[in-house]
Amino acid sequence: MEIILSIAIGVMTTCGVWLLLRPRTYQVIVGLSMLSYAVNLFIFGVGGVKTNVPPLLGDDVVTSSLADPVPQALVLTAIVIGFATTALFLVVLLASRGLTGTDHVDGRGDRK
Amino acid sequence: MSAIIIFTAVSLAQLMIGAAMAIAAVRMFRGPRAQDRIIGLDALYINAMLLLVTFGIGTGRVVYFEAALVIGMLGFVSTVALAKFLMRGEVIE
Amino acid sequence: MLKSSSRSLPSLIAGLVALGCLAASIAAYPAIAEGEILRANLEWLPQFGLEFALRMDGFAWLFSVLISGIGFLVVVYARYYMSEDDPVPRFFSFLLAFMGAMLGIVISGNVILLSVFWELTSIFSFLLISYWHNSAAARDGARMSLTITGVGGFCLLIGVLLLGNIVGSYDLDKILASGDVIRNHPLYLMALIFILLGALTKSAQFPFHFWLPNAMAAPTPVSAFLHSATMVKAGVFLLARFWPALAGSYEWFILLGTAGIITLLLGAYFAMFQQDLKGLLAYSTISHLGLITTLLSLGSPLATVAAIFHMVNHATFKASLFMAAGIIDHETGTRDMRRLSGLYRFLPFTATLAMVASAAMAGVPLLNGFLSKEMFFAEAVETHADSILDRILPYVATLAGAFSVAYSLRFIHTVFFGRQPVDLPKPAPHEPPRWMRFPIEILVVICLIVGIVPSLSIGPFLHVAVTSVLGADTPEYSLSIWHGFNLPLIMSMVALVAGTVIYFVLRRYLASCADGPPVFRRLRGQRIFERILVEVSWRWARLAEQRLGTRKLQPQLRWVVFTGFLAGMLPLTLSGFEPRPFAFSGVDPMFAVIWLIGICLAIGTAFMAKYHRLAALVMLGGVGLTVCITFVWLSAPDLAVTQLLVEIVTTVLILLGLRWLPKRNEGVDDAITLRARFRRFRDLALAIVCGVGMTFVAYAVMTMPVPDAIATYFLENAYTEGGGRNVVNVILVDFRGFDTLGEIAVLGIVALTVYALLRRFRPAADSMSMPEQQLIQNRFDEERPERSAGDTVKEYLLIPSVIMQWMFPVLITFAVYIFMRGHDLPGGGFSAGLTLSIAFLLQYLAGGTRWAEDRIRILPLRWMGAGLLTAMVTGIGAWFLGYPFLTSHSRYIELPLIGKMPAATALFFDLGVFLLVVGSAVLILVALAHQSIRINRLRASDTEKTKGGEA
Amino acid sequence: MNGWAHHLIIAPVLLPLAAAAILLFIDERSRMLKGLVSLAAALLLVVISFVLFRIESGPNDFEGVYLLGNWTAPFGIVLVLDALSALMLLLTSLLGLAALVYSLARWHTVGAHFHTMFQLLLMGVNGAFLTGDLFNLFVFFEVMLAASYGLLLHGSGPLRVKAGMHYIAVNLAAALLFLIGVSLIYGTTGTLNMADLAARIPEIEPDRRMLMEAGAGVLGIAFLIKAGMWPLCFWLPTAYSAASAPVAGIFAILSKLGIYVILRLTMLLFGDGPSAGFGANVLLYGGIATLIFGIIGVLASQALGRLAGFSVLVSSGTLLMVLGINDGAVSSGALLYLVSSTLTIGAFFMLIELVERGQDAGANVLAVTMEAYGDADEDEPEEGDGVTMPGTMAILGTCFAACGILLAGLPPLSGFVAKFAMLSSMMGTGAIGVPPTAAVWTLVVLVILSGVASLIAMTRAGIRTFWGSIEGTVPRVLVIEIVPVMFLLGLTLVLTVQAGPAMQYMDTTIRTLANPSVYIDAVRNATVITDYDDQAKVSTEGTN
Amino acid sequence: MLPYPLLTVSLILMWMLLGGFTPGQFILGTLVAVFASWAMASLRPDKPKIRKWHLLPKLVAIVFLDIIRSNIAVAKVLIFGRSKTGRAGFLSIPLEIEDRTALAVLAIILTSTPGSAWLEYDQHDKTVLLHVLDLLDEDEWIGLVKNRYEKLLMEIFA
Amino acid sequence: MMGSVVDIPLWGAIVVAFFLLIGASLTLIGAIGFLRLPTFYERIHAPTLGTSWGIGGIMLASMIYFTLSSERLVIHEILIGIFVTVTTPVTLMLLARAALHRDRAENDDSVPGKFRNDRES
Ligand code: NA
Ligand code: NA
Repeated sequence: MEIILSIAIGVMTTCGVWLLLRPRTYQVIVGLSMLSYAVNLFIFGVGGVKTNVPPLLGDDVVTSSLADPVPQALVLTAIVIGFATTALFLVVLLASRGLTGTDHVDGRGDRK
Repeated sequence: MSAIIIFTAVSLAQLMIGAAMAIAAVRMFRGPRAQDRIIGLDALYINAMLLLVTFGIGTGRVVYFEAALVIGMLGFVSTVALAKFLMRGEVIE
Repeated sequence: MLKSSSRSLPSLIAGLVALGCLAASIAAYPAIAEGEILRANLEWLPQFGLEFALRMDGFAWLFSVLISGIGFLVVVYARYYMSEDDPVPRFFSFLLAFMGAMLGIVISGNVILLSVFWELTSIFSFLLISYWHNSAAARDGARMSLTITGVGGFCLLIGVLLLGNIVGSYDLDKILASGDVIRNHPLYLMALIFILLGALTKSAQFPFHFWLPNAMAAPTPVSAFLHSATMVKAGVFLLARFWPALAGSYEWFILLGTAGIITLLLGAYFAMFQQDLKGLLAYSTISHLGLITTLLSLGSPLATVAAIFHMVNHATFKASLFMAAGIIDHETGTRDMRRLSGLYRFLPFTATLAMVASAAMAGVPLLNGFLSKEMFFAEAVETHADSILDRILPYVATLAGAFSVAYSLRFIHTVFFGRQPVDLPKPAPHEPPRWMRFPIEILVVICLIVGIVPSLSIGPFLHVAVTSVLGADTPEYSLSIWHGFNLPLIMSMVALVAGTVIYFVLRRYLASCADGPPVFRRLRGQRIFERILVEVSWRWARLAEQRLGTRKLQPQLRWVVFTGFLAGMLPLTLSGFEPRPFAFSGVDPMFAVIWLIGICLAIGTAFMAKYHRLAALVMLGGVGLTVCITFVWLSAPDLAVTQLLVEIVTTVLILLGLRWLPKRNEGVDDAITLRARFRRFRDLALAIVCGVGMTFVAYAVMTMPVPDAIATYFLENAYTEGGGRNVVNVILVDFRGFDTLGEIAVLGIVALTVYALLRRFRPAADSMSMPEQQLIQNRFDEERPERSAGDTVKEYLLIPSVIMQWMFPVLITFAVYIFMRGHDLPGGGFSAGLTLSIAFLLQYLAGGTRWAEDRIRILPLRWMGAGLLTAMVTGIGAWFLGYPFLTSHSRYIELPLIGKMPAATALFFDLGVFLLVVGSAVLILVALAHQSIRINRLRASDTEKTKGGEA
Repeated sequence: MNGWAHHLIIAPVLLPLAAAAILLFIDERSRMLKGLVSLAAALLLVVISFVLFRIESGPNDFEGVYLLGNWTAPFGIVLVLDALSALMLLLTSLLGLAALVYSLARWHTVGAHFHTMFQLLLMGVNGAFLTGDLFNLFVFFEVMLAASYGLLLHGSGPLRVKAGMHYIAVNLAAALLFLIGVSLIYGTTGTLNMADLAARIPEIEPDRRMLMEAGAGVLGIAFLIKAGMWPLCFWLPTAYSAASAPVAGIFAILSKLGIYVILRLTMLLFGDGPSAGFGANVLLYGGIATLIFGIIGVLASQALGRLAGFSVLVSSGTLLMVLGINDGAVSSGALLYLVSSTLTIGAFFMLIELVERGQDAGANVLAVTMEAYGDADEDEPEEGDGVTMPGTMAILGTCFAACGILLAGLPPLSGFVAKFAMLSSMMGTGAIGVPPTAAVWTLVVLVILSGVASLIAMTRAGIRTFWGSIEGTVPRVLVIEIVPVMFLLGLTLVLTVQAGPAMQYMDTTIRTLANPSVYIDAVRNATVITDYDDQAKVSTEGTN
Repeated sequence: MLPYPLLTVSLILMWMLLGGFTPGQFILGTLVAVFASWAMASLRPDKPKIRKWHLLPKLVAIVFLDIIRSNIAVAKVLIFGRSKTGRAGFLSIPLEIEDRTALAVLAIILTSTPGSAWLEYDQHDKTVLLHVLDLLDEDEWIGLVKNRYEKLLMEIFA
Repeated sequence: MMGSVVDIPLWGAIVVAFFLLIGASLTLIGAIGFLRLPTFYERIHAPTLGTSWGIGGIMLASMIYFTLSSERLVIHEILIGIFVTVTTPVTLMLLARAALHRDRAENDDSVPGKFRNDRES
């Protein structure tokens, strides 16, 4: 399982970095979202990969076998903050587009 | 015995659903038009939901039900928004 | 604040202050004469040996008297010199401040403090030179002097720091007592060079001399004070001060001697060819300072006596000359010697005074200048360290003496004698007010007294100064006028005669030549300096900034990614980390299939994001879904639910934004340059490398069990201590509730920012028009008689909206459910909040903004504020029970019929989260959605405007 | 400090949060009320942080560990008040107060929710200074960043929006690096608490250590981006100079936050043990590069805003370099320098706007915000028709000169004192008989060169600004605009005069930092309150 | 007090399905459901008037069976291909019902049933445009819609 | 993955497996159709197999399984069925109508309607 998850993280990082370095604001925001996925999975995976042992306590649950809840809590926070910043970046890129007339990250006009 | 039956059935079902998801993804990839991609995403959502339910059966846990229910209840919202965007060029007027 | 037009009061105050300083200095004389050293200490930065230590010995005393005495005279003079239009209070305050700084230099008992005052004199001299800042010359001169002396000050600082390193103290006494240690220390040369740089820049020694003539744009009192008597003396003062500690080595002699001799000669030579009166005096000052420097360089005690003596003498005659020049300028309106002549008949007193002073400058017997010059000549013929410098010194000295005779003669002859002046800017010059001449008179009298009865007048004072510098090394010296018919006297005679000859030979040429000496006229230190400064500090800097920096985003992000990659990889590669071999065993094939899909969609997203935004968005949604399935698969149902909800809201958000982005068609910019291709290749390579790195690191860390983690504690205590079965939720609202508090703050801030930014949002011109679809549909509606505008969209949503409305109460119920169960099972405030926001969003989608807001009035700001307060007050509640912030109380309470209910205070905290999330998400969505309405208004007002414009 | 007083530690976080929450309930149109609430909060914050500072500078070894939620150290989040954090809190609150007062003149009216975001910025910065938990640090970094995004964009306009976009993009990338770093550290050590981490690091096995160091490296990049190390700093001058004056003023503390975290973590985690000195070279060489770039930028800047922005880089470069040298005495000098340069740059950013207002009558706030097509019905700033003060130019000129002297490190102000303290401990009495090494020489030369560059640039700019044109109109400056500037400059004066005691404090601070076991023990040994009544008994017994 | 009793009951049912069939959950569910219904009222939707309650189960049963049938039919088409006469095609059907809720129910039925899809409703012509996967006989389809569903719906909603 | 399968009666297992496979195969068939059908309007029919009896089968399987394994009535899966049934038409309707608009705007003759886009030619 680890190997799949690692490769997934790697591929998403690649796609995310590639998009992040593109000149169009939309590409950048998509890239940031993609990188967020990669990073969230990374944080998540750090706690170890376990199937079907959600950190939910029941009467008959052996706590030591459960998945590490800490990375999950961290990812939850990261998801929320990622959501917020995506929204923000979106609005800023819209404002930039409105003010400069282009969707280039440097506000440069398109060569025509 | 019943465990083996269920295990086999769940595995087979998941494989089929997985194939269905792959096909949906192919549609999202190939299009040819935006509506095809959107409907592909919708199908992917539904199939994912089915996958989660089978996963629940396979693991014998009900806690994964919530995720499936969220897809069932709210999964359509993004599709609606996408469709409206196609139709009107604007999501909220 | 004083009225800036009055001159008397400020000058009175300034004069009294200067006089007070003088009186205080004089009062200290008895003690000083006893060889006492007066001290005052204040702590400043004791950890680093910096004390506010004042220390007055004989040398310092002599300088204090000089500074405050001449300072007082300059104040008197300035009272009449300054015009009523000038902001006089500013002038006097700067002047006094400068005087204070200068006094500080001479009485500092700590070398760091000395360098502090040193820089202060630079700063105040800058302000004084630029006093008439409307003149470009004043501004440039001031800047140049500040740049050079300021940098020199920094060098001095390094120098004294090194002294501190050598000696272990910045205390002047200790340093002066450690001469041998210093001279034998490996850092000596370094320290010497830096200190000399400081001294030579300040005293305008070659090759840093050129700032001084440019500083002549200053008002004349400033020149008289700073550029003859005090500031430029600071350099030679410092050399004499440090003489016991630094002098006597070969390096000292070579470095200082070279600079001194060149300055001496060049200064005198340049002075002859100046047309500006003050220019002449400035170069003469440079030359005389060179003389003093040369004397100090010799390393002989006797030469040092001569140096100190000449410092005093030069100060007196040069200050008086500057003041005289000022009077001439004041009365005639010009300082150009080509225009001045025959002023004697208008200004007989001033002329006489000037003549005496310039005779002193030329070294005419019976005047003070003669005495110290004779001592110089005597030292020049002695051999100190056998070198070429030593051997040429007598000739150089004589030649420079001759030059100085020549320019002194020229000053007097050209200005005061000859034909009547024509075309003066101010006709009919006359003698200045009585008290304006007074300072000159005093100084000239001193010149005469010292010149005639040196040992009776200056003798004791000089002695006090000399002994405090040289201590036990104080030589026998005599201040008498007549030492017999000796070599120095012959040299003086030669110089006098030769100087007279030179002047009369050059007279014709000088009467009309351009400013500056032949040959070197073009070679102006000032211009070279300016050019270098502009070149280095402006053009090169700009070029370098462009090369080393960027204002584009992509290179910046590339750097971030690249350095981030390096920072992660280098510690691993350098320490020889061995990546674990990949193991494919135990892989759930279904999971592999899911990620095969996910990876394809991710690549598809990257591929499509430029030209097919919607497709990219759809695929990104697919990737998000894959992530969500992963969370389910790997035991994180909470994350899955949250991820899903966020995914939905984000998709809608981005869709809301897409409408404002420009249309992009494939093939518009098909002409991909080679450079762009390279850039893409590089980015791709970087992206792949990063991806591979992440894969390896992720794999390594995932296959490594978390050691003795805090996780165990959480798992074991979540229920018993935290009162919840969903450990993730207990962590979020209890164990690490503070994180959540911060997190909701982030969400709130972002919502506010979005709102604030969108209030000013103005779409680009090409997004102003209605989307094409709406145009087409509206046209269709308008063309059909049975339809009216907007019918299409009404029909479109007619049936779906019914179902979407039905979902509203359902989603509310669901949100409450998610919220209530969060503590024990997947869910919680955040998920519930997002669910409720989606419920609202759906109504906006179904009915449009107006419809929705007509029915449901959401006040998102109130929700947000309530959320923050609820979360916070819950946390603070613990205070009243004596516990820290956010301490939760959990217990299950038995309610009739309902049964066991979790009633943790954490639930209230989660309620805060819920409220804030609803408020923020709705605020963001609504603010974006409102743009479509706003644009209609904008469009309408624009049409109105164009109509108005046409009419 | 028991009972209620103990809660003072968390007050610097909660107070701005409470203010922000209350501000949300006040209508956007009642600016006065909003301003008053915000001002009151800022004033109270100064008082609180001053009390905390006094406690820390007092003789008793107070260990201010606050166990949030009453959970013991590695499990819950802790706040730690020590000499360093107390100092930074005080600095932040003073700067915050000045910037806030300044904004009340007109800037707070040019956009929505200025005060709310301002308070939340203070909350984020204070939280980051106080927290003893790595992930909580991330959260407060994000609070601070989010608020800074909002404040940078405050007033809108093409320049700000473009600068803001770059700023946000770079910092979002940095946030991702932060997360990667934190999770790697958690994955390899199993803890997030900084003290616990410091205690665990010496004991972890080699391959974990390597991964942990990789995590620390990535984390470091995130901080260095904030601190503005070359080549991660290009956004900084643009962003800071585009920000409105009070915002740029408070931003002066933000780059120092990066420095603070690096200082804190390197001293705590990499002080000694097998990972000792980790990253020191990066700091040294990065600092050198930053300083060089800062110097170049200072010289190359025509606009005052960019000049100030590059001064931030100069300051960062100097500090990073000193951290790279990692010598106690030098570091305490650096701490003084940090305080001095923060105050200076904060004052300078606010001053710039006042000065430039006179240069070009049209280029004032109103023109920026109205930008020809702003919705006139919204946010019409009240006409700031205060009386033009007598001697405005003289005051502005004096302030400008003071800024120049402080930036150039010329005597006698604190800029000089701080530089002297650093240089002296490297090559003066602090290093008697130790010949300066190449690194020290480089540092000395660069520090001096930076002073020269600032001197040249500031005189050039000052001459152009104040004396350039004869007809330059006297800017209309309100008292509440110039007073904050003078207040900050006055603080540098206090720092100058009280250099001895100040240095004493810095010395103690650095010495405490250099001995991490104090910090570690304090956090690890902090005990939860088991029963309030017992606790009360204990405390009364203690006082008897 | 209770603007939408049917809705409220459904919500209570939903709550108990989620939370469990206990008296406590019933009370809680009721509270929430009442609140949600009240929220629904604020939207002021067209209030459906259901006249003949007893016909609802009939409708559900019919639809249930039809869906099974068409599942098989469509699966056949997808696996084996269409019969030679069959084709996919558009179909315009005039409708008599006007109630939005009834229309919505009809749309749900037709769309949920594999093989037919509701595309567009024209308010002026009162016609619906359907797309049918396996269109053998248009009239048969029109008859199906009108007789099997519309009639029943018109009886239920009047 | 098969961490905690509770034993249920054999008949139950068979029934569960049956419904599970029915649902999954209908879903797969629908997906295949979705891939193979030539036009958009035909393709929208395909996923409804999954959203009707695909879901139906799997939900039934889940309900039976959990009811048997936990020995109490577990039928909350009904909710998923209801909501998917109710919401799928919304998406399909909106999407199909949008597709109609787009085709008509391009004057695609294979699509019925009065609408013609005159500007497009
Ligand atoms: Na019409
Ligand atoms: Na259908």
